Amino acid sequence: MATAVLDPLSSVAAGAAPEAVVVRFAGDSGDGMQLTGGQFTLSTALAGNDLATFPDFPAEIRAPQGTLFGVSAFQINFGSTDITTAGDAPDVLVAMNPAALKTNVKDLKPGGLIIADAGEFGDRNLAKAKYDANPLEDGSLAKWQLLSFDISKLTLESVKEFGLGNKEALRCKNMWTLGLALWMFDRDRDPIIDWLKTKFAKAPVLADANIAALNAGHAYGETAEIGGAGLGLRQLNIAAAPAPDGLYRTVTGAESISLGLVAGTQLASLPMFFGGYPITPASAILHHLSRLKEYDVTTFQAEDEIAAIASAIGASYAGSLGVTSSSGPGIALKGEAIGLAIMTELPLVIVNSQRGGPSTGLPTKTEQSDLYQAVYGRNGDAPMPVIAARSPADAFDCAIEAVRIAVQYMTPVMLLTDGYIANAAEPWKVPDMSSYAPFPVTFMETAQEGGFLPYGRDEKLKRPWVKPGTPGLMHRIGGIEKALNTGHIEYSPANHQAMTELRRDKVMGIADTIPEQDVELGQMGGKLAVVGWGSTFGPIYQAVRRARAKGLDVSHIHLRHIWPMPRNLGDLLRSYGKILVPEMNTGQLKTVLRDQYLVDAKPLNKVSGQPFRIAEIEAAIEEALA
Amino acid sequence: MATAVLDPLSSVAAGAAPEAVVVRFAGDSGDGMQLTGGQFTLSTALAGNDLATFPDFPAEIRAPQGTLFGVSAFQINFGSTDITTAGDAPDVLVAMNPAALKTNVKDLKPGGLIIADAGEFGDRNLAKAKYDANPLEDGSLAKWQLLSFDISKLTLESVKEFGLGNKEALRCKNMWTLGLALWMFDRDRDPIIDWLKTKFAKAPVLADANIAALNAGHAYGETAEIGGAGLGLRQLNIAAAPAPDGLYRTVTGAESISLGLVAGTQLASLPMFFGGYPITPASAILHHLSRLKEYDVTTFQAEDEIAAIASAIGASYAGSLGVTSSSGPGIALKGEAIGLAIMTELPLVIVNSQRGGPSTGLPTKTEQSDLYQAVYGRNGDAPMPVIAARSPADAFDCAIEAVRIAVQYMTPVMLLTDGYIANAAEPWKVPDMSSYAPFPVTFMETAQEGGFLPYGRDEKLKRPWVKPGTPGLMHRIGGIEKALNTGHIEYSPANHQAMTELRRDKVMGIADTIPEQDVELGQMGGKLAVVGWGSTFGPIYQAVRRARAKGLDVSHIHLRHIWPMPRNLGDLLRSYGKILVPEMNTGQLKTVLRDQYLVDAKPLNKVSGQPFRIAEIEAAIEEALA
Amino acid sequence: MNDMTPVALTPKDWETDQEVRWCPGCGDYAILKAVQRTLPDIGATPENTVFVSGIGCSSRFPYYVESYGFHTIHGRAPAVATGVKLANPDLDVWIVTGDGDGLSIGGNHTMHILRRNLDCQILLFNNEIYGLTKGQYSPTSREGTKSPSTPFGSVDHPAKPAAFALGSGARFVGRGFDVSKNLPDVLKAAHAHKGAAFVEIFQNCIVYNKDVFADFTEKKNADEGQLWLEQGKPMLFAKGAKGIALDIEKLTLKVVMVENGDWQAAGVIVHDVTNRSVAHMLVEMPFGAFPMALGVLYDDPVPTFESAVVQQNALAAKGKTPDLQKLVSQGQTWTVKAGAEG
Amino acid sequence: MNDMTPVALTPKDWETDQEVRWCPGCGDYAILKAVQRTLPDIGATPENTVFVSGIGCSSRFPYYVESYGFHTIHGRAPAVATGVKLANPDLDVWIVTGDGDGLSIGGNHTMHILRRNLDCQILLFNNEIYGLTKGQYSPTSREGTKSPSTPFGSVDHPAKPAAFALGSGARFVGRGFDVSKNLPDVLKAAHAHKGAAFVEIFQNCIVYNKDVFADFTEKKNADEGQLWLEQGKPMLFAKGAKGIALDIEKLTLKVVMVENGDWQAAGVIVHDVTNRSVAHMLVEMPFGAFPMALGVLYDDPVPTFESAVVQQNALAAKGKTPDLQKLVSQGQTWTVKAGAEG
Ligand SMILES: Cc1ncc(C[n+]2csc(CCOP(=O)(O)OP(=O)(O)O)c2C)c(N)n1
Ligand SMILES: Cc1ncc(C[n+]2csc(CCOP(=O)(O)OP(=O)(O)O)c2C)c(N)n1
Ligand code: SF4
Ligand code: SF4
Ligand SMILES: [Mg+2]
Ligand SMILES: [Mg+2]
Repeated sequence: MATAVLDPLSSVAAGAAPEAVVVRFAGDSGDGMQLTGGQFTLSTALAGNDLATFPDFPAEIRAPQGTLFGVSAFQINFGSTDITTAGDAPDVLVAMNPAALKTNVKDLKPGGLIIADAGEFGDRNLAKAKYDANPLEDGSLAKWQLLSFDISKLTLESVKEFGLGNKEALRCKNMWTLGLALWMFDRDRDPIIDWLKTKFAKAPVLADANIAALNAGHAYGETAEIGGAGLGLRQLNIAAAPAPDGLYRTVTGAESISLGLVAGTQLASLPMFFGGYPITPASAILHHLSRLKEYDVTTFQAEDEIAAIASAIGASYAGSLGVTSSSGPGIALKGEAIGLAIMTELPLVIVNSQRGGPSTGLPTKTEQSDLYQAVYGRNGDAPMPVIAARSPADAFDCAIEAVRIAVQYMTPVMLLTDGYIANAAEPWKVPDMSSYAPFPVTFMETAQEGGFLPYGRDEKLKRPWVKPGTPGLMHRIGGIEKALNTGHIEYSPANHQAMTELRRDKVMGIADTIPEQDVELGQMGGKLAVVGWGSTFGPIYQAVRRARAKGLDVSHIHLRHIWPMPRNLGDLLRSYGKILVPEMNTGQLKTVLRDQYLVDAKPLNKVSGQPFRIAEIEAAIEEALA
Repeated sequence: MATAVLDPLSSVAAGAAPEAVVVRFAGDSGDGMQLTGGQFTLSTALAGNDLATFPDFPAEIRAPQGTLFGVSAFQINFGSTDITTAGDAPDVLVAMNPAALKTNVKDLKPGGLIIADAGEFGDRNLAKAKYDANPLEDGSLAKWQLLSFDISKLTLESVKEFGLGNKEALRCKNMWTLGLALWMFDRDRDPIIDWLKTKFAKAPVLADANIAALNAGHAYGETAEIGGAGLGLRQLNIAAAPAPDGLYRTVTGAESISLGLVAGTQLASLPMFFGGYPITPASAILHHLSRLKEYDVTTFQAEDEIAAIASAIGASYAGSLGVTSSSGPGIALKGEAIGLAIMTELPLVIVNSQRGGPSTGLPTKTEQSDLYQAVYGRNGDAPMPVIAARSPADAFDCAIEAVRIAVQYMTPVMLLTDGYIANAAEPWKVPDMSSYAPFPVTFMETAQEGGFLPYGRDEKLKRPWVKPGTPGLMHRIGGIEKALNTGHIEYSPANHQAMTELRRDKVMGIADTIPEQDVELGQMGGKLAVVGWGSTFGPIYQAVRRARAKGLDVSHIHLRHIWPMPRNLGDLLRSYGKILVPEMNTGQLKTVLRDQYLVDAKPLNKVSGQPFRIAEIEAAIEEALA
Repeated sequence: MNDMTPVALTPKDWETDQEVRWCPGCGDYAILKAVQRTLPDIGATPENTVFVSGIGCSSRFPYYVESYGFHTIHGRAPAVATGVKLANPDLDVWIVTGDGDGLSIGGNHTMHILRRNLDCQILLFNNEIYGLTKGQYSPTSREGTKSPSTPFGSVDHPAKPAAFALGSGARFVGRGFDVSKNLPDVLKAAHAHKGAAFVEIFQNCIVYNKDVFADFTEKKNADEGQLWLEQGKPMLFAKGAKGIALDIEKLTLKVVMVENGDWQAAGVIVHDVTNRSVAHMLVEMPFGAFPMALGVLYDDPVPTFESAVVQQNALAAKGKTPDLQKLVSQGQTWTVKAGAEG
Repeated sequence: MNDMTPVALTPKDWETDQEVRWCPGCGDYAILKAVQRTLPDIGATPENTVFVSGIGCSSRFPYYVESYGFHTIHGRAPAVATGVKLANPDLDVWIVTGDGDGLSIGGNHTMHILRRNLDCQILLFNNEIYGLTKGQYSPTSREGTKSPSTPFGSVDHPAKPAAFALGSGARFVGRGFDVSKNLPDVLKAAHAHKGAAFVEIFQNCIVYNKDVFADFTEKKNADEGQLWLEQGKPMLFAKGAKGIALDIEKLTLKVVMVENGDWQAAGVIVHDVTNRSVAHMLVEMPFGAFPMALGVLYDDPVPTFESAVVQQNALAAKGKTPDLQKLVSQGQTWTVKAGAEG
């Protein structure tokens, strides 16, 4: 009988097609939930579903086992339609221990399905999770569907034959669980088996054990063993999402930015010099690039963020494209050196993977609160272009665009991403690189006629890029105000006025080579525009889509270019009755829009270290139009 | 016949009362022009004139003698009426060498008086100043009145008897010139003679020589020797300016800020810890405070700006008031640490003596281009109060206000001043310190009932200040997000949301304890408001005064509180038809006003490293009202 | 309000209510225990003790010690500590830092606090890796260290913390390791030293740099691998079978065999903690050819920074009475009297 | 385009059209001349030479040398230079810094460039003062230095640049002074050394710290005050009447009298530029009791940072052909074909 059947989708509004499912794997940092999630993501992608993920792990490296702050979770939203967020509330929660259940169950949709490893619900773990009674038994989970059994024990049995130590054997738990999940959604195990074989190439027995656990979990689902209580679990097949033909892969923001930087420098036919200093969540870019030396990439782990950017500036001076990357606190330290790059007009790309602030803040949580710092955070009148990536896939093109602007205008450029984009994975249609127009850099090798002017200008107001080593063009640059054209030290009032305006005009002129602002959903003009930037793209897009489905007059505008802004943005914004700006900060883009266009942009702010929920934005839209 | 008489005021519009005179002393960095100007300022003040000065010296310590970039100038505007700027164009230019003439004469009013030391106009100096012919002889100065004679020779004669070396003897030139200037404006020599005696107490012969030169210069004016050509020089007596009774002194911004910081900490009954690192033009504050140890002031020259602010934060944690000071590039380096002070909610005063930027920029020139950095320049949502001094005298009260806010709200505060205020001197009515209400700090010594909460709040949302050394209240703080009340490390979404809002609300709440915004000239409502901040006060005030004298409907509003802004500012601004915002930057306060109040504030920008001229603002007012 | 008196204190009194958040098996636990064992013995009081740290796994330390504590920002602990100590010289200041925090981003502050000789204890947990950021190589990592940021192995020459400290002007240099039973003694000596006491503590990061110090920390390697230095005692190791002597020709140190305890004959050096030249040689002894020098390598106090500051402040203030009204009235002044102006 | 060949070059060719903006009489002029005299001799070419500096009077240096030059920001020259050299290892990189720029705000970068051993020459102009900011005391100022920021005299112990360099891992340490005729030789040795060559140049700031080095720089003090070290030569000074020997008891250096030239008898040490222990003792010799050690104190090359980086990059890239399309297509992929979905 229906009610007796556990249904991962019983939580979906009755009658609604099973368009998408949200599953969250939660366990101890030691349980390998990120791995489980990653592999489940892969199989989901291979199954042709569209998807979005949200890894959420603790700040501690390996918090003590069983503690509440040690819980690591991985959420995936996948379906047969276009997916742009990791989903609001999960339909299914896999809880590997009491702490994981405690910290995650409140998010589960009413009626949602809980799969719990009863084997981990002993007194010690219950205590660590601050449970007085065992929630699996005291009925406190009544509003959800509960499926609990001893995964630990089942795993141990499944790997007995390999004679692993108890600790090692239990490490296979996550594969057992993955096996069950694969069965639930009718997935192919082969790719994961292949992956396990390569991962454990050096220790075949571990490969075999993990594969055995994976198969056992899968078999457990199949051979309706589940629930001696006579319950069954409905297997689900989510149809593949319609997607244009082509080759696909999954990509995280950290990967795509690294790839985009490589592509950009190759398109500019420049070597890349990357000066970095580790910091969460920016480190991954340093890690990725350090493996790509065959693409003329040199990575340098400096002694601090100041040395990182300073070395990148030195490399740009010497004819490479200097790139540096950090997050909030590290970017703050780079402020003075950014000013030097602005004054010396050297190309430079600064990637900021934003995290929760202020100060050390919440290193592993996401936020968009460094926009002020990017646009305004320097001494003096120091204009610098700023662009922001909206998603892991989008970050690839943004990185290329950042490189283009840096070299075509001889200016530092800040590329904003955030912890969510950096870690989240999404399917990515592999781009056809031949479709990208190269923009090779030409270094000046002979003086302009009339004599060499290091601070002479082209039509873009760009000064020449001269490589040390070029005979006859020796010159000196520095952070003191420069004379027009000659670039010599110059303190005169008129010159400072002129140079300040030149620096401003050069950067504002970038608007000539960026596309006009388009409208994601809806059209120019109307009652309400929801204007976003960065990783809020997903929730805004879905919220506007749903609101429009309900017949509401609302459009979605999403900015890539934060500074300078597209030429048409002012007119576009003024064409709407109201403007709503959702941001994961206290209202920073809002300030720029109000200043630039004197439009009454209203903020919608979330600063919890978590991405917006679609519903939160939907509600704000309805309120604005009420 | 009148035209034959050299008249320092012939440049003043005919018939205009000699309300004020502008004199500029210009010479080689080695000529001691700043000393001359300083002493002339003193005698002017003693004569009861109101005055304002503008020292303008080269970035080089001692540029080679005779070079154009080595010219040092000191301008003073004094008169019988209220003076608030150093004056636009000088009436009198004293030029000690060709380079000084070359770089300054173009500013001189048509018909203005040039006094030149012919003795320095030899070929070498003319060449260094890039003169092909001697301007004193080729008639190129025809549009001005020229008085040139061999000051060098006259000086040497006047000090012959003391048997100084030629080089030393010539060093008395500036005193000879000062003597002449004192005669021109009918001034008493005694105070300067006293000053020379103390200055050269250790070398009486130098004192005597300088005094002799001073007297000789004075005598030279008196005994109409001037101009064998039969010209005379009219002596002038500028009436004392009406000023309230009381004790007066001259003060520079660097002095008054130092005094204000001492007064503030004394009013708070706290010791002061000043952590600084030398940088132009901020160093003077470190220098002043390092002499005031009896006021419970400890000064620490750190290894860099980061260590300077970090040590100040440590001192505040330990129960002193931490203060740090720098200018643009150094403030940029402090960004990360400012975030720590915001997160740990410790009191701290950060003084920024702004200079020309970006980067190293123009270290000895003034600018207001760090407002963005002050209000927005940090990672994360990091609100911090910002206040700005308008003049050397005003800086005293601003410093006290900064201390008050820091300790009453447990927050870092940024106090903005600039190179002009720091170096300029103005008469200051010595304040009656008994008229300042003390605001003694009470440290928490016993836990709140219900248990100790390091992050508990009072009605101002301030957390308690607990000194290490207090038994029973041991606690740990840091830069990671804090849990409400307990202050423990806390990463939860709801807590971060709450704390971010709390930090914002606490800072915005400061508006409750600051005065409403008043109108300097004019009234609420009208056609045009000129809104300024900082050292533009003088020129704006004079420009608005003149415009109103012409019957124009314009008012002057000058902000001390940049963040948060006074509660009534929005309504006040909306009461005017137009808003003009003159700034020595590309429009930074303008951004804050447009964002906060959605008013169409129009920028008037000057970024030449020089203060506004009254006429420049006057013209903008007329244009706005045309 | 629990005002405790030294006598009453036990290691337990120095534990906080905070859950310790290091990886199970991390060497930091042992160091924490050693410190909590040391504090009662030196008669420290929680209210007058301040632990200041930067950022890193090691820098989480202050949260776990029941005293005042400040977990500051990356690399800046010495600067913050300098402000704390100058503001209140009575406080007993401990700095906890790591090889990244104290030698990479914070190297300059480490140098200057040592040069100025601020009275404090500086505990540098050297695990030769960036733990908190998940395992990138650090300035002390050995050449060839494979890490996420150096997948093909690091190429830079490692820094030597103790040598750097001496070069910076340190007047106390000590060494120990996480699980060593002698660590508390080194900490006590550091605390007894008036001035900046630099202690390098080798610490095992079992997750990202497991057992890099096993060659001398493990029981089986202790005899050959550890040279424990004691004032006035010959530099012997390997149960006295070997010692450190001076090679007069090369003017460097060498290992000598000691025949039946006659170390004088072998020319073994007697450890003098005040000999700076020998200290330089000890901190540069390449491990392998030599044992690891541990204990108090150098200890030769000079006047401290905060005492000099306090003294100068007092001297300068002597005889002057603070008077705000007088202060603001200084300089050349003049008076305006009613009717004075025309 | 004037492409010049080494032979043709003279000091004059290394002068720029910029007016030199130091105070008349500043020691920087002499150093500039010494460098401009040295460059032709070592066969440097303007186009392949880069001078990188921080901020300070000394850091104005690049504007006056006809080569590529970068006047960066305060303290960061070594970091900028590292990027320059890694981007183009063929460039001949000179860093010019001051005691404030290189040891106060920039101490950490100085340490790390020395540790990594980037091939470059580091000229630290030590005038024991902050010149450009008008005379505040610096980390190398002697105790008791009265300056605008220390009106009652500085209280901190001065840093020793050469000792700091050695502690940081320097493989070349040289010393000279502005007006010394030997300065070019020291610069040549520094340039000949493959790796980071640290040269401390005592410089007279006649405006804010006049003649602080006169005790050994002035003619009349040269004999007693200057110990010029030469490889393989005994450490003699005072016209050979005195020498430096080792005090075997104290294991420290001592000054000995040399009777009629028999320095062996007096036990005078023969200078071995590769002896690190002796180098440590030389940089710590207190001036007064000892002469000032000048010349090449230590020179013992090891592989350089940029060469190791270049080598690793090449090795890692070996056999791999860059292929953007392949790169973006990596990882586990899948193909969507028309009609594939239901
Ligand atoms: C300004 C800044 N830069 C970088 C980081 C990231 N970060 C935190 S700890 C750390 C290094 C930690 O290494 P170490 O000091 O050796 O401590 P360990 O974790 O090894 O104990 C880094 C790079 C940061 N928090 N702040
Ligand atoms: C970030 C920053 N802080 C401070 C300064 C001010 N400043 C310029 S040079 C200098 C010190 C110069 O001393 P030193 O390096 O010894 O050079 P010198 O002038 O003595 O040759 C300082 C503090 C600056 N320009 N930038
Ligand atoms: S990462 Fe290493 S240093 Fe950090 S807690 Fe874990 S084991 Fe300890
Ligand atoms: S201030 Fe000193 S160092 Fe600077 S230029 Fe003048 S003399 Fe030279
Ligand atoms: Mg470490
Ligand atoms: Mg100096």
